[in-house]
Amino acid sequence: MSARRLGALLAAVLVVGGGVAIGLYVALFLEASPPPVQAAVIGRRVAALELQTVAEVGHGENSFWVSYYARTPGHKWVHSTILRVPAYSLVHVTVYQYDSATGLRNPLWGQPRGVVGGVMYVNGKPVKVLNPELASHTFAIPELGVSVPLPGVDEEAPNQCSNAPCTLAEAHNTITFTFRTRGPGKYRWQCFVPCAAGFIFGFGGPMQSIGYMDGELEVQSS
Amino acid sequence: MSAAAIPAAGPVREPWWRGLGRFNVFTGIVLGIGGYLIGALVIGHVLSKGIPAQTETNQNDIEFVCGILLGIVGFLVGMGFLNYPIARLTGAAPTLREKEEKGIARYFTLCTDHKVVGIQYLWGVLFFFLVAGLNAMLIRTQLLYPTEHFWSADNYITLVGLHGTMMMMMTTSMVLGPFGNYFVPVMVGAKRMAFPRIEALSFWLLPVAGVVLLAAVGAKGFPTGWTGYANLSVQAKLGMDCYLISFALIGISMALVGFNMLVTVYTMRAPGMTWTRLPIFVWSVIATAFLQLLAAPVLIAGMSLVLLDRVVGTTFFMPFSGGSPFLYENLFWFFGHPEVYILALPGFGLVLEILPVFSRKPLWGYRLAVAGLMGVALLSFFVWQHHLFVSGINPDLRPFFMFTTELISIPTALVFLNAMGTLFRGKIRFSVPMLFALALFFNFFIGGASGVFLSDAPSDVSTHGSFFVMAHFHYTIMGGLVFAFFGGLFYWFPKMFGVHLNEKLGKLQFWLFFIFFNLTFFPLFAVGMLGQPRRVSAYSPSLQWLNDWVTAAAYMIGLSFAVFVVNVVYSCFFERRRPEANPWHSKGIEWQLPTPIPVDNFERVPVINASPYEYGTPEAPLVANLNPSHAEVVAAGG
Amino acid sequence: MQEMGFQTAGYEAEPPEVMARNINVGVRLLSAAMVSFFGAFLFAYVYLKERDAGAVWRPSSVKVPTGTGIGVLACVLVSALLTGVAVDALRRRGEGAWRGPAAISLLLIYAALGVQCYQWASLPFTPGSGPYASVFVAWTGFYGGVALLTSIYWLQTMVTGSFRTRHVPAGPVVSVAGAAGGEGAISGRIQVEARSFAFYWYFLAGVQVVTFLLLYVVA
Amino acid sequence: MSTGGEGGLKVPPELRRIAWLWLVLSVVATPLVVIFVGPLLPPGSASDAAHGQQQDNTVMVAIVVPIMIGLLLYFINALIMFRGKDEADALTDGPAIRGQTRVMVLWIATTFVIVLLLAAWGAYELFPGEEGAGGGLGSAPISVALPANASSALPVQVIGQQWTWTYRYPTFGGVETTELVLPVGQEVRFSVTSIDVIHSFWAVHLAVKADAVPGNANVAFVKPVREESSTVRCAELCGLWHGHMTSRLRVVSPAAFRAWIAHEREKWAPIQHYLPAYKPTYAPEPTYRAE
Repeated sequence: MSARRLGALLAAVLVVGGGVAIGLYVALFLEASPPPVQAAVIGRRVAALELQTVAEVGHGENSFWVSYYARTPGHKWVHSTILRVPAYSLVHVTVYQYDSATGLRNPLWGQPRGVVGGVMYVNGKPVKVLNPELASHTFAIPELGVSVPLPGVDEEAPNQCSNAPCTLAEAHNTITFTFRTRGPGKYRWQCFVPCAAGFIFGFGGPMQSIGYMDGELEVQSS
Repeated sequence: MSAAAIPAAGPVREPWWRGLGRFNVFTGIVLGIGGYLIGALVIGHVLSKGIPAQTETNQNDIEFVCGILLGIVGFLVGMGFLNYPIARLTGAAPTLREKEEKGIARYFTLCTDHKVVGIQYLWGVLFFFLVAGLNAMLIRTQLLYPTEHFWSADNYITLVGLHGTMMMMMTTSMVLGPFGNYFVPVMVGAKRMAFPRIEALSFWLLPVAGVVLLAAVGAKGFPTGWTGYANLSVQAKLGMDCYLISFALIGISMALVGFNMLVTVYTMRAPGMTWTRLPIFVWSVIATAFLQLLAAPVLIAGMSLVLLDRVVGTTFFMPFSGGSPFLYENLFWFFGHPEVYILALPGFGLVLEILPVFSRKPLWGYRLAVAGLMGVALLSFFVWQHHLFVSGINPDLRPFFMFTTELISIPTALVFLNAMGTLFRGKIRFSVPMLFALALFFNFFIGGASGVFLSDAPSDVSTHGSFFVMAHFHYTIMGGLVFAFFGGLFYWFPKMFGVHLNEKLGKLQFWLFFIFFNLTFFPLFAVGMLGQPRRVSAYSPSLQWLNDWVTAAAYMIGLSFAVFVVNVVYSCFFERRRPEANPWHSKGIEWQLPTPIPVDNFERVPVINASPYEYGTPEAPLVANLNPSHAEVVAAGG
Repeated sequence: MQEMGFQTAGYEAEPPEVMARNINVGVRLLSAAMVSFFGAFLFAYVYLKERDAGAVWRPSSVKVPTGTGIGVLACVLVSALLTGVAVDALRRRGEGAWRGPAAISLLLIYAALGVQCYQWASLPFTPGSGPYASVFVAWTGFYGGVALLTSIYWLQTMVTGSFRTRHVPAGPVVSVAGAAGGEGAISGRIQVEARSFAFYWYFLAGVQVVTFLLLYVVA
Repeated sequence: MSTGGEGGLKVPPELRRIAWLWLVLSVVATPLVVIFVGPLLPPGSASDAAHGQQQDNTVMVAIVVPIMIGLLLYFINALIMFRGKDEADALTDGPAIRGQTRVMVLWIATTFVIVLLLAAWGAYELFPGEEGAGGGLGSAPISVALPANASSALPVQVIGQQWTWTYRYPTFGGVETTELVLPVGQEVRFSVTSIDVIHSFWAVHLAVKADAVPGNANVAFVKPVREESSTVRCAELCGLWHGHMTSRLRVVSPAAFRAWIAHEREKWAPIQHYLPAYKPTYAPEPTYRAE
C-alpha cells in the first residue's frame, strides 16, 4: 500500500531529520566562541597581552562591525576576545587603537582606573584622565575594577587603516597599561563606548557580541 | 510505492509523488523558501536602499522582516489557504470544506476535519514542547557552574529566550489545540467547528511560528527572554525579529482559536445541550477563548509596534525621543496576565472533567465551577500591573492591583472545592489520568500560595524578577497545565488513536515527573529568595550546590518525558492494545461514539438528554440520543 | 496506530441558518477583537501624549496631513452610509436592489485605501519624527492593512458572488419577514451576511471617526 | 443536593477525625513556624525594609500553613478512604452528591476573609512607617508614601547602564562612584535611573528593588540597620552581561562613610569636571540609531 509505505517513509524521515536537527541545534550552541588567545608569559607572574581595535572587521558576515583583535604569542593577529592570563599576576597590556573617537555615554569611564599607578600611557606619555569625548573604546573588566579609555585616532590623520588586522604603519594610538589579576575564574570584559554605529544608543550588534566588543578573561592558575 | 500497487477497490490511484505538487506542506515549504528569498533579496533590498542604519551595520532588519513575512505568505499560499478566498473574491459560492485527503497525507495538508486538526495540533505541540524542554536542559546545564562554562553568555540568553517563548507559545495551544479542536465539537454535539478553514489556519500558523522562532538561533539570537521588553528589544540583534513575528503569529492563531471556539459553542450546540449540561471542559474552553479573543490582539499590536520601531524607525519605546518603555510593559502585560490564565484555565477544565469519571460521582458544584472559571477569566484583565510593582509605574495603584490579584485566589479556590466535593465518598480509581489530575491540585496549591507572596506588594520587592517568580510560574503552568495535559492525553488517547497507552509506563512517568518536578522547583523558591535573579548566566558561588541539585532533578524530569516517548512508541507499534469502546466507563458523549470517530461525528444531529456527570443516578437517561427522530429534535428545542 | 479510512464523499451541508448564525455571532466577536486591537493604538496615543515630558510629542515641523485624512474619512463614511442604504434595499426590494449601492460602497472602500496609500507616499514627516508621527504611521497603517482590507475582501465576495449568481435561482430558501419580492426568492444567507457586514463596517467607520478626531483634529 | 449537610454545618463522620487532627496540627504548627522559621525567612533584617518584608513573609507563611495542612489532610484522607476497594467496586458509582449551598457559602466567605486580610495587611505594610516598603515608588512619590524623615534622607542616585552600576552622591559634590557605600542607621533615598535600557536595581540584603528605566527616576527609601557587605544585582534582563551586572554594597559606620566619600572625591577628582551636572535623569548622546 503506497499510502502506508509513504507514511512509514515519512515517519522515518521525520525521526532521522528530527534527530539530526536536535544534534545540529545543540551543536549550534556548543559551537565555541572565538578561539582563546594565550597571553605571552614574560616573567614570574608577569604576562603581556597585545590587542588592537579596528573600526571594521572587513570580512565575514559582520564585515562592518567594530572589533578587537588579539595577538598570539606567535605574533599572529587573530579575531578573538577570549584572553587567557595567569592568576595573581601582573598583565602588561598594549592596545593599538585604530578607530576614531565616538565619546563615552557615561563620562566617568574617561578616567583610567584599576591599573597599576592609576595611569595609562598613550604613545608613551602618562595620562591620568581622558576627555570622555575623545574616547574611541574602553577596555573594562568591571569585576577587577579595571577600566581604561582608549583615545580615538584623529579622523583627518593620513594613512587610516582600511583592512583589519591593521599594521603599525597605519595611523594609530598605542596605549599601554598594567593590571593585576586575582584568582582563577572567568571574568567578562567589554567596551563602554557606544561605538556600534547604526544601532540604538550605539550599543547593539558588536557591543553585544562576544568576539567583537565583548570578551572573556580566563584567569588560569599557573 | 509504484502505481502498480493499486488497491482492489476504489478509484485509480495516481503515483504518490504527483501529490507533492498539489497544495500540501511540501509545496508550502517550497513557496515559503521562495517567498523568503524574494522578500529579502528583492523587496527588502529595494526598500532598505539608502538607509545606512540598515545597510551598513550587517543587520538589515528591513530585508530580514520582508523575507520572513513573504516567506510566511508563501507557505500559506503553498498550503492552499488562498484558494478559497480567491475563489470567493471572484464570485464562487460559499462551500463548507475544501478537500480532504485520506491516510497519513491529510495530516500534512490543509485539512478541515476538526479531528485531524486536533491530532496535528497534538504532535505539533509535543514536538515544540520537546524542543523547548531540551532548551531547559541546556539552560540547567549551564547553571551547574556559577559562571559561563558550557555556552557563552549570548548563547545562554538566547536559550533562555527560546525556552520561555516557545513554552509560552506552545502551551497556549497545549489543551485548546489538541483536545479543544478534537473534542469540543463532539462534546457539544456538533458535526464540525463553525469555521473549519479558520481552524486549519490556526493550526498551521503554529509550526510556522515555531520555525520562525527557531530561526532566531541562526540569526544571532535574541536577548530579551519571553517578555521581550522594549527598548532592549529595539537594540537587539536580528533574531529579535524572529521573536516578534512568531509571537505575533501565535497571537493571531490564539485569537482565531478563541473566535472559532466561541462561535462553535454558541451556535452549534445540539438540541438539548443546555448551558448547564455543557461539560465543564467546554466551559473552561469558553473562558479561555474569551481571554484569547480579547487579549491576543493587544499582543499582536504590541509586537507590531516593536517591529515598527526596529524596521521603520518609529520611536514608540525610545525614551529620549518621546517614547516610553513603560508603554511596552503595559501593553505586554495587559496581554501577558490573561495569557497566564489562558494557560491555566483549560488545565482546570481538564482535571474537573477527569475527576468525576475516576471517582464515579457527579461533578460537585458544577455551577460554582463555571462561576470560578469565568471569575478567573474576568479578573485576569484587572491585574496586569502586579508585574510592575517595582517598575515605578503608578505606585499609588499598588494596593488596588494587590487586591485584585489576591481576589483571583477566590475563584481559583472554588476549583479546589469542586475537586474536594467530587472526591468525597467517591469510588476513586488511581488510573494514570487520575494521578495526573490529582497532582495538579498539589502543585497548583504551592504555585498559588507562592503567588500570594508575589501579589503582596511589599514581599514582591524581594521576589520580583528572581528565581522565586520562575519557580512560581513553573508550579502553576508546568505543575498545572502540563500535568493536566498529560492527564487528558492518557484519558483521551484511546479515543483519538484507538490504542491504549501502557499503564505501567504511564505510572512510571507520572511518579518520576511528579517527584522530580517538585524536587526541581521547590528549591528554586529558596534560590530566588537568596538573591539569584532570573535569566542570569552567572550567579553567586554560594548558591552553586542548590543550583546543581536543581539541575540534577531537572534531568530526571527530562527522563520522565523520555519514558513518555517510549510509552507512545511501545504502545502504538509493539503492544497495540485495542481499548474497549469506553475503557474508563465514562458517561461523556465522546465515549458513546465509535472509535475512530467518523468524519462527520454524528450520523444525525444528536439530542442531548442529560449532563455527562450523571454518576450514581441509575434512573438518569443516557447522555445523548445519537439517532433521534425528528419529533425528538424539535421537542428538545432544535 | 489504526489507519482511519474516512469516506470523503457526502458531507452534510451546513443548514443555511446555522451558517448565517455563525456569521452573525462571529462578526460581533470579530468586532470585539478589533476593539482590543485598536485599543492598543489608542492606549499608545493617550499614554505617549500624556507622558510627553520633553515636548517632543509633535514638533512644529510635523505637519498634519489633514487633506488626505478628510479624503479617507469621507470615503469611509459615505461607503458606510451606502452599506446602510444597500441593506435597507435588500430588506425591502431584494438582492437586485442591493447590488448597486453595495458595489459603489465597495468602490469607495477601494478609494479610501487608495487615498490612504497616496497619503503614506506623500507623508510630510518620517516615522521617526516623534511619538505623534509614530502613532500616526502605526495607526493608519493597521487601519488600512487590517480594517480596510478585511472589509474589501468581505464586501467583494458578496458583491461578485451576487452578480455572478443573479440569473441562477437562489439556494436554500428561507422566508424572510418583510422581503417584498425582488428577484424571486432571497437566500437567507445574503440577508444575514449583508447585515453582519453592515455591522462590521459601521463599527470600523466608527473607528475611523475616532482615528480622525485623534490623529487629525486633536493631533 | 442531599447527604451530609442537612442539619446545619455538621461535619460528616468521615471528616471528623481529620477535622480534629487539623485543628491540633494547625494550632501547634503555626506558632512553631512563626517563632522558629519566621526569623530565618529572607530577606533577613539588615534594613528596615528587609525587616518589614520578613514580617510580611512570616504572616503569609502563618496563613498558608494551616491551609496547606487542611488541604493535605483532606486529600490524603479522601484518597485513602474513598478509594475503590477492587476493580468491581471501582466501577460502581458513588452517591450522586451535587453540591451543598452551605459548604459553598462557607468556603467562599472563608477565602474572601483571608483575601481581605492579606490585601489589608499588604496595603498597611506599604506605609513607610511600617517599614514594608523598599520598592520603587515612581518618580514623584505621594507624601503618604514617604518615610517620616524623608527630608533628611541621604540622596543617592543609582545609574544603570549596559552593564554596570554607578552611584552619584549629589550632596557630596556629585561624585560618581562604582561602589555603593552607605552609612548605617541613616535613611537613604535612592533615585534609580538608566541611561540605556531597563535594568532593575536589587540590593539583595537591604530588600530594595527598583526598576531603572531610562528617562525615569524611580525613588526608593531604605534605612540600613546593620554594617554588612553584600552585592547589588540587576534583576531585569538587560542584554549580554545581565548576569554579571553586579557591584559591591557596603554598609559602614558614619565615620567610615565620611572617610570613604572623602577618599572617593579625591580619587575621582580628575574626571569630575567632565561629568554632567547632577540631574534626576540623563539623556546622553547618541540616543537613537547613531550614524
